[in-house]
Amino acid sequence: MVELVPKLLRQELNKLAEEDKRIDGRKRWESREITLETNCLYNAEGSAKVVWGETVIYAGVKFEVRTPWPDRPTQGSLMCGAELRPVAGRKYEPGPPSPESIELGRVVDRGIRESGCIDMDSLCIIPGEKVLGIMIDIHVLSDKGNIFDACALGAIAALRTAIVPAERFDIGEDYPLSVSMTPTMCSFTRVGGRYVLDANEKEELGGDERIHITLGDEGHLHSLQKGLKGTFTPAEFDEILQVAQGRCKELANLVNAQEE
Amino acid sequence: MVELVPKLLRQELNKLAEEDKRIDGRKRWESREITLETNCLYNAEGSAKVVWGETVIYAGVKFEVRTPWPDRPTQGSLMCGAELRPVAGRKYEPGPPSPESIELGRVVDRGIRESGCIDMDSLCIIPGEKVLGIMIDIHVLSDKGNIFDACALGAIAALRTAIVPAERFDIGEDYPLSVSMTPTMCSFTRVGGRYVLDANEKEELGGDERIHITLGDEGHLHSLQKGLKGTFTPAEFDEILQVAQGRCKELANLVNAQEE
Amino acid sequence: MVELVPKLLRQELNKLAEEDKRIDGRKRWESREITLETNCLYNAEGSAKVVWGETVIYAGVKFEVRTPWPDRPTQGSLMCGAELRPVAGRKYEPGPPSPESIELGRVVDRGIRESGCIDMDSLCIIPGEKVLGIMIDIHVLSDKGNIFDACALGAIAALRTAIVPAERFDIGEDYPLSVSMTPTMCSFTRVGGRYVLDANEKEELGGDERIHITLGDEGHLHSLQKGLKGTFTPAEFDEILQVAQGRCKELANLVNAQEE
Amino acid sequence: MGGYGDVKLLRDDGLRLDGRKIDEMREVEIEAGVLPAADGSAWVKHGLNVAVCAIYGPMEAHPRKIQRQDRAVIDVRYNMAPFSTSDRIRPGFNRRSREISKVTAEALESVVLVERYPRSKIRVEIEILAAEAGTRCVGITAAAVALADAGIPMRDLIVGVASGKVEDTVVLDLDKAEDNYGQADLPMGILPTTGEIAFLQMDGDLSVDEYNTCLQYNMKAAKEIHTIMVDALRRRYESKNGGEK
Amino acid sequence: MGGYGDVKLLRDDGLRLDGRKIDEMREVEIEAGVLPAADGSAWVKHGLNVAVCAIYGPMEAHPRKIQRQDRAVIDVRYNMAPFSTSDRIRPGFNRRSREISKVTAEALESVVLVERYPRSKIRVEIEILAAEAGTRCVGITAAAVALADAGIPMRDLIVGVASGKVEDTVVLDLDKAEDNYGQADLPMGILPTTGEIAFLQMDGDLSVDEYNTCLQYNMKAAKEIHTIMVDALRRRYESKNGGEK
Amino acid sequence: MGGYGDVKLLRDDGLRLDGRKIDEMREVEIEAGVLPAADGSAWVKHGLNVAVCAIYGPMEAHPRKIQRQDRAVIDVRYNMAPFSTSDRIRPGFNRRSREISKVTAEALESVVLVERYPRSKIRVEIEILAAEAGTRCVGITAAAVALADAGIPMRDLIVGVASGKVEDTVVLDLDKAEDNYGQADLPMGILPTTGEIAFLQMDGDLSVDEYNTCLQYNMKAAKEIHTIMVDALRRRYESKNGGEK
Repeated sequence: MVELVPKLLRQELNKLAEEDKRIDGRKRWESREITLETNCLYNAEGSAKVVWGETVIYAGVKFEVRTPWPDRPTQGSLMCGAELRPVAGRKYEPGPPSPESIELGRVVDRGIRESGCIDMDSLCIIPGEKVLGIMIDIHVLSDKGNIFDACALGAIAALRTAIVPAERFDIGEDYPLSVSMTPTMCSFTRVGGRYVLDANEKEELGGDERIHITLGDEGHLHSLQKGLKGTFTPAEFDEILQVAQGRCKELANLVNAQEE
Repeated sequence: MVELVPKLLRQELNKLAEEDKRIDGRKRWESREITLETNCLYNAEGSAKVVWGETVIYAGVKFEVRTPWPDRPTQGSLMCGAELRPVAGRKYEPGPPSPESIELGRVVDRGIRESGCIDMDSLCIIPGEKVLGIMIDIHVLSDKGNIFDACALGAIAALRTAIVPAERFDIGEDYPLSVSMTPTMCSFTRVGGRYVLDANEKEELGGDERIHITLGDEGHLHSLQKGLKGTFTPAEFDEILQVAQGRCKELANLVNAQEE
Repeated sequence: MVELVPKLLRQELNKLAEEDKRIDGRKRWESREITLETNCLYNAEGSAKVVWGETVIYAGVKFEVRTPWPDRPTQGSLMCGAELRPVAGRKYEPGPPSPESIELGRVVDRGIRESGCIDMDSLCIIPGEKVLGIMIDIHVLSDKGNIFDACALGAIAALRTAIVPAERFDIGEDYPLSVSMTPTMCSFTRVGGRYVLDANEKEELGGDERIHITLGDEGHLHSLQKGLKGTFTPAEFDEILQVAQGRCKELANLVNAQEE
Repeated sequence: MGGYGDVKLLRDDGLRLDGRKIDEMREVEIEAGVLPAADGSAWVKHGLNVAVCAIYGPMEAHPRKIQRQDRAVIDVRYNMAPFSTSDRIRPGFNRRSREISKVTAEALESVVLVERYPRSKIRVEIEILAAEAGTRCVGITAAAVALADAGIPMRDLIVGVASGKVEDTVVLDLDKAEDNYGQADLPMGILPTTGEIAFLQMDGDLSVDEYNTCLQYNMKAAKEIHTIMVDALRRRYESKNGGEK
Repeated sequence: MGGYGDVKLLRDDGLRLDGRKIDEMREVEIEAGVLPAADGSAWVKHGLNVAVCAIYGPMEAHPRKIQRQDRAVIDVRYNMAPFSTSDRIRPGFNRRSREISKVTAEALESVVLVERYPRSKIRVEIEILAAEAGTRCVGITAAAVALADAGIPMRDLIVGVASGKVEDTVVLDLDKAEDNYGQADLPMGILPTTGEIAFLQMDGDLSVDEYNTCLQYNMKAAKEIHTIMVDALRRRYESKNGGEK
Repeated sequence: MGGYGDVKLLRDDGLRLDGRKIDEMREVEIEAGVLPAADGSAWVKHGLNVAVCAIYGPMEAHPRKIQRQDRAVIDVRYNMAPFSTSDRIRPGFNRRSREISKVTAEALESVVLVERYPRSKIRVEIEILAAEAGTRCVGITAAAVALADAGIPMRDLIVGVASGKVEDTVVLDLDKAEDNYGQADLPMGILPTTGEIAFLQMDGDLSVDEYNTCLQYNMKAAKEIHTIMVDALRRRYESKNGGEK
């Protein structure tokens, strides 16, 4: 039953693609509207709410003081996790973290971590004894497509506006966390045979594989991930990588505007 | 199939209620017979067996020596848990703790904890280093109705007769745990439209919501809980609270008689 | 459906048994061919691959440095676990460890542990502070019958060829683990009414209870276990115990030959 | 209740540390229809607490064994986001959240006309995004508004409210400090039209008289919050039918 | 087996620390029908061990995939109460209890006439309330009595018994110290009428001769306990049919 | 990527620490049909990595809810044996292995003709027995050979390969030290016949130019490994049909 809908939807998407159209009227490389709000939650040391089309996510940053790993006595840590709880949509079920939520969290995590935007040595309080641990938790509240990009945006925005609660930890005065870069993610989904930017939930349902690209300030690649059934050619990748270069800059500007 | 029985049972209970009768012949505020035995298990530092009508439960107290929480360096701890394992009745299934068993344990726990009958500071051995932890575990072996009151009775009886195994912990001679009050629980179930005391398993099956009231020595309220589908009015609550005042005193006397 | 096969198989096995034959042509006390290879895996400090007929298992030994138990300050520890993961056969399913895999691991563990072949005091590094922990993990890759004997063989072979990675732990130079005995296991399954040695997967499917016997160098019993539905008489046990005495010596010789 | 320590919670002028009167509640803001993926939803800010609730259903109840022949089951998940508390909490359910989910579901079953949807399930997802004492009550309020937004018939709304005791004085709507250092807490789920009680918990120490004062404060607060709930639903209705969507 | 240390377990007079002879078992008390909610039940005190067993069924086996077309499955849970041991144990199953549950179920399947109840399940709930060495055997004894109390047909009872070795001497029915510091333990489940063995485990170090002595002691003990089991079942039968219930 | 520390990974002569050239891969050995219990299987040694893969199916997909009306589902478990790494890892899945299992399954679904087996399931069990960097790629190679050994129709094989960056130099097929201290890793699953990409992950820091060099190295390696895969399958076919089995 459930599977009949995608079949019809797939036909419709194929037909639209032939005319280079999308189901909600957008252009192939056009994104939905994005509203970003930071510093919106009591108790979180950094927080962001992203409304991306009809997709809604929250990200929150918490800190902890912990003992460093013996082989890295001066390094703090960063951890990013995402929850796809049943609140996010009809298809989500309670239970242990799904492969989907694990992938989401790990892809966002890698994009931030590998950009090097957090200097792990700057999180040292007393070498070998105390370092800061940063934990970014992402909560998807309404999944209407492209949660990856929304979550990555919320995570970096919450991080860039986070205040280290030094007083609470008895290590001096509160201060803003130092974040040296604004890595952002740009995802593409194959719909009607060709890639489009920022697929909505219908395009995801009737589409194929997707590619997630995270780029840093210099346009360097920090994380790639292909998801779902399907293959792509090197030439296809070249095309979307170029689109991503422009789009990631715009997203970074959106984040950086929050800090002023 | 299973649900036809409650429907017929419910009709019967309604009819009986019109004549102010109960299915086992008891009066509205009459309890079943209770047998309480303490100190009945090797290895438990305090133990109680409660036979409450045909309901059978055991409670056991164990102590441990542990490190206090940093923000409460002189305070020990108390923890009370209940298990509703498959032994207790045909309807109970193996698996992780059910919401029912969690509720049971937590309601009993709150009644004891909030009465203040254990002075947490009296559990200190060395401030900031060692305190006693008290663990009360309740095991329901035969559920024939009103396990809440039976478990609360067993828990406080096991606690009031517990011996701190100080020798085993190398902290002096064994001594009886100091417990300054005897909080007891009294539960009411709506059956045939009106509340009755100490429902048996048929009244629970064909009844509605229930209210659990834990009272301390002064008749003060220490824990309240409404369970199951249904609502009540403030006037109804006033009536059962008054019944509970008398009944809880009787239960406390039963416990206190064990210590002589 | 699944259960029809065993019924026919059982009839066939019964008929063969009447003529003192086995389904694959072996004699009653004849084992399948065994290939044992040790030291075959990078990263494992001891390893063994056993091909026992068409049954394939790997065993790997790892060491850790840990704090001893307070009541045994000079003693190290040994732990042996087995995994029956879905790779092992069509009937195995993912999920938490099954009772079968727990039994397998514990029976192999007891045979090695109770033989006393590891002197726990020899694992002490600094009394009360640091001892070695030995962990043997067994991985069943292809179950075509009698995994118990194959796993026990692999475990003791991996152990007897293990090298303590002392340099990695900063406690001197690497050295071979000292193992003073070669306990081996010999299992019997009731097939067609009488016990046979080393049942294959068809004999297990159409057979009844089995008995696992672990013997040490002196022919002493170190572990016994009866599994599955069925009973046996003391006289039956006497007979298989005598067969086991001879067979276990052969298996021990196979292991000991690896070390040269 | 914490109930220990010498923390002063009432000022010399009789007001509370945050300036409220003893029978004054924290500010409450409500918005309905905030989550497009859900069949109904609500956002409630109560003091510094933030709760969001999504409704899915009525839908077929499965696994089969949870089905009821004569009614819908209400499947509530009360969950605190990891960043909602001062110390981060590990994702996933704990004993506290399971108990709250259970009694909240039972309270909602008392007002939803569950017999209209035999064999079905209504999912109620309560997410606490920021916690400042009293989150179970905020969650109940959010759930009632979200159920109404989803068009699910109820015989009344439910309002989550709490009173308690600090420094031997009964006060309405404990905040974080009052919750940590107070002597009792009495959360209730009240049907604003009939005054019936569908949700009741309490811990601490209350005399019968003190209980009655708490009850009276809770009833008063329920009426105030009810007005805000109705207003949110009216705004949502107007926005839907005003062509915005 | 612990098997280490210099703990003396036999006295100079040849008796054991608690005064028993080497082939003497601890005192055993049995009562049938102690749990009204169950279809059959038993309480066994063996030394200071206390085990209780409840039987539910035969009932429909579900989930479907555990069903057997030609027989009942026996679903055993052996569980130690948190307060049953010197150090409290966390509630829930561990590897030890899962293994014991498995081999106990297999032993009981060997005597219950399972083919009489195709597609059904018999639940056997063994709860150890106090543990003083030998609980798996006490559990088996309790299960056999409880099954009989439930009226489930069996071709024989099973008796749980154990012998072992301490200070190089074979002794019957190890107590706690003997279990902690002894050299071997051989628990068995014996069919008292036929002398067949349905349950067998062993660990430690036993020569073939020592094994045979253990076997002989176990057979003797099985007969003694069997008498007590039968007596408990007779009392239960008389009480049921004497009109008390 | 670790990416920190001053570990030297390239020698003065331009070769790598283990003597390989920058575009040279580690030695690869493959054997098909190594696990008799499975419907298809393969053993791959790649450097010091050892991976084994077993295929079961196509079989009926259950539980029912995972069934697809129009195709088979590919159920992959990528698992590291506890002894496969320098520090023992606890048995059972972790977040890393779950993610790899997911994306590996999706890659294999891209080549298996899944629409030939509606409502069915193909189980792919990848077990890493020894890990020396690059295990996800070795697992993909093993899975492709094992699927072919099981006779499951595919539109192409997949080859798992990786390139990366160390000391600002792009190198093919990172070994353990290069993985620990390098700057980027780009694992891919490549269809050797068409050059399509079915598996893609990357972390670290790569410019667009560096990405393109990595891609070129990966394509070259895929061809080399493909030859070894085909050879293993040919040997297996000959041994099966040469009467050995």
